[in-house]
Amino acid sequence: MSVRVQRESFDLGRELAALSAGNLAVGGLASFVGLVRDFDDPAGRSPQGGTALAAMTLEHYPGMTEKMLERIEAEANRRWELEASLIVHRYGRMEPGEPIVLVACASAHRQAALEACQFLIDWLKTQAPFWKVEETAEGEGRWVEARDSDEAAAARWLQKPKAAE
Amino acid sequence: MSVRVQRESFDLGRELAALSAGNLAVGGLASFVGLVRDFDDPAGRSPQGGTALAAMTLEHYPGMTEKMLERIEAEANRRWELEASLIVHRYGRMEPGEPIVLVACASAHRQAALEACQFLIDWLKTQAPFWKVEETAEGEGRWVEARDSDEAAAARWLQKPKAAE
Amino acid sequence: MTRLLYFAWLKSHTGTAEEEVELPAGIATVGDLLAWLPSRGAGFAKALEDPSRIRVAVNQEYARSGDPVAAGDEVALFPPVTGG
Amino acid sequence: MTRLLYFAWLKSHTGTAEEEVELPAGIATVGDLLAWLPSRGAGFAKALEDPSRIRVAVNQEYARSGDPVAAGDEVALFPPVTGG
Repeated sequence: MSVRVQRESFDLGRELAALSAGNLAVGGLASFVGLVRDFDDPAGRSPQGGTALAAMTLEHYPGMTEKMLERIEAEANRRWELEASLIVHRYGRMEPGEPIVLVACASAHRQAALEACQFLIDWLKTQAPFWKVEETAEGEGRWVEARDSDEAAAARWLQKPKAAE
Repeated sequence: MSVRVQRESFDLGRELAALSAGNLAVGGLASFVGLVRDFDDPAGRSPQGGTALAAMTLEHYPGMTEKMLERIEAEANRRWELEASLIVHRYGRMEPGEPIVLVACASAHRQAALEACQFLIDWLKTQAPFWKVEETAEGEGRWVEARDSDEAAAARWLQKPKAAE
Repeated sequence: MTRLLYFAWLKSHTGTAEEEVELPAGIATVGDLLAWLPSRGAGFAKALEDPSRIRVAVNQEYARSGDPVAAGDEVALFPPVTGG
Repeated sequence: MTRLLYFAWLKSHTGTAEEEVELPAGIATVGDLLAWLPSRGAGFAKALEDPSRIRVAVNQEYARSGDPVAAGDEVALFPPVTGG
């Protein structure tokens, strides 16, 4: 189990390799990376529907952020039998194409790894104290609004405490 | 969209980086890697429950394999709006810790990437003509039996043709 | 003294990221605090005008309207989170 | 001639990975083929003794018992798949 909150970027291949390195009980490794897009998309529309973005800046609440991420990770490890898990979340200014967040889970079984990975990103989205401000091509800044669909995605896991493997 | 069936291993970091490289519409990149474990686990039990394995050999049906994988990938792209997708499946002899299969999906939206990734591995497991033979520490070979849980995982997607994003 | 933190657009309105305040007598819960803060000025009133858009953490734990606040606490006010 | 392919443990029993056979008169479907093959020898009988464990592809498409087989086809017999 590992949580990191950092300004600098990360090497996805290296992070994933480290997660299962030397552990021959790992049969499945699931991961999700969130990246900065070059358009905003408040309604979940297609790329063509949004406004061009030059950058994204993430602010967070140091201390509470780590605490919440560690709690979310611990909950995933309680619900699923994981060999390893990792959350890396960046803050600061990022340009389109840069990674914002990585969640990854390794397990003996694929279903546990995949479900735990989905759980981590869903809960993180509604629980971890980060806020995004988008910067348009004109240099204008705009705080991103929370999305109901993220609340709904997180709420699924309240109804389904432990999925069948 | 890309499908590869190959004997040699692959570099996970490089494969994933290539998937979203230069495409600033990608907001989420989900992946799953299946690896050879050092124990068999026919009933989905804990690592402690299985027999020690020295290696795994995958046989496949050249021609039909590629055809089925391409069809599964096309179906994922039909069901979800993906910016990119990739299936790499190995055949031949592999030792514990080696990757067997990689599925990865990139999308503007996280939910599409995650669901499509789960769909790819679930369908591949029951549709692609691969067969595993396990090699115990004593050098004995034993064909792996198909699991009902894999059939059930694949069948979910018949009831849920397109999930909400 | 109670430490107050403001994040994201709340901070833009209050004009401060953090401050130490002496809670007036009678301010004993998160709800009390949210009702009192707007009286401190136009920026605070603006930041807190829509309570449905405000989340509160007391000592780095999410808190609800009825949860207690007291001297020595760290109370953070922010919009719904948008990380990930 | 019809091309027959055997995979995984079926191949171990039949002793061959592929062969060209002349289908006898009356063998027109996958079901006919599965009923006829065991008569070709003990290895074939053993390979096909449990039909629930046999999957069939005709010209690289999954096929069912009633699907046609004919001269020129490639018919593959194998156990349920276990890749991934």
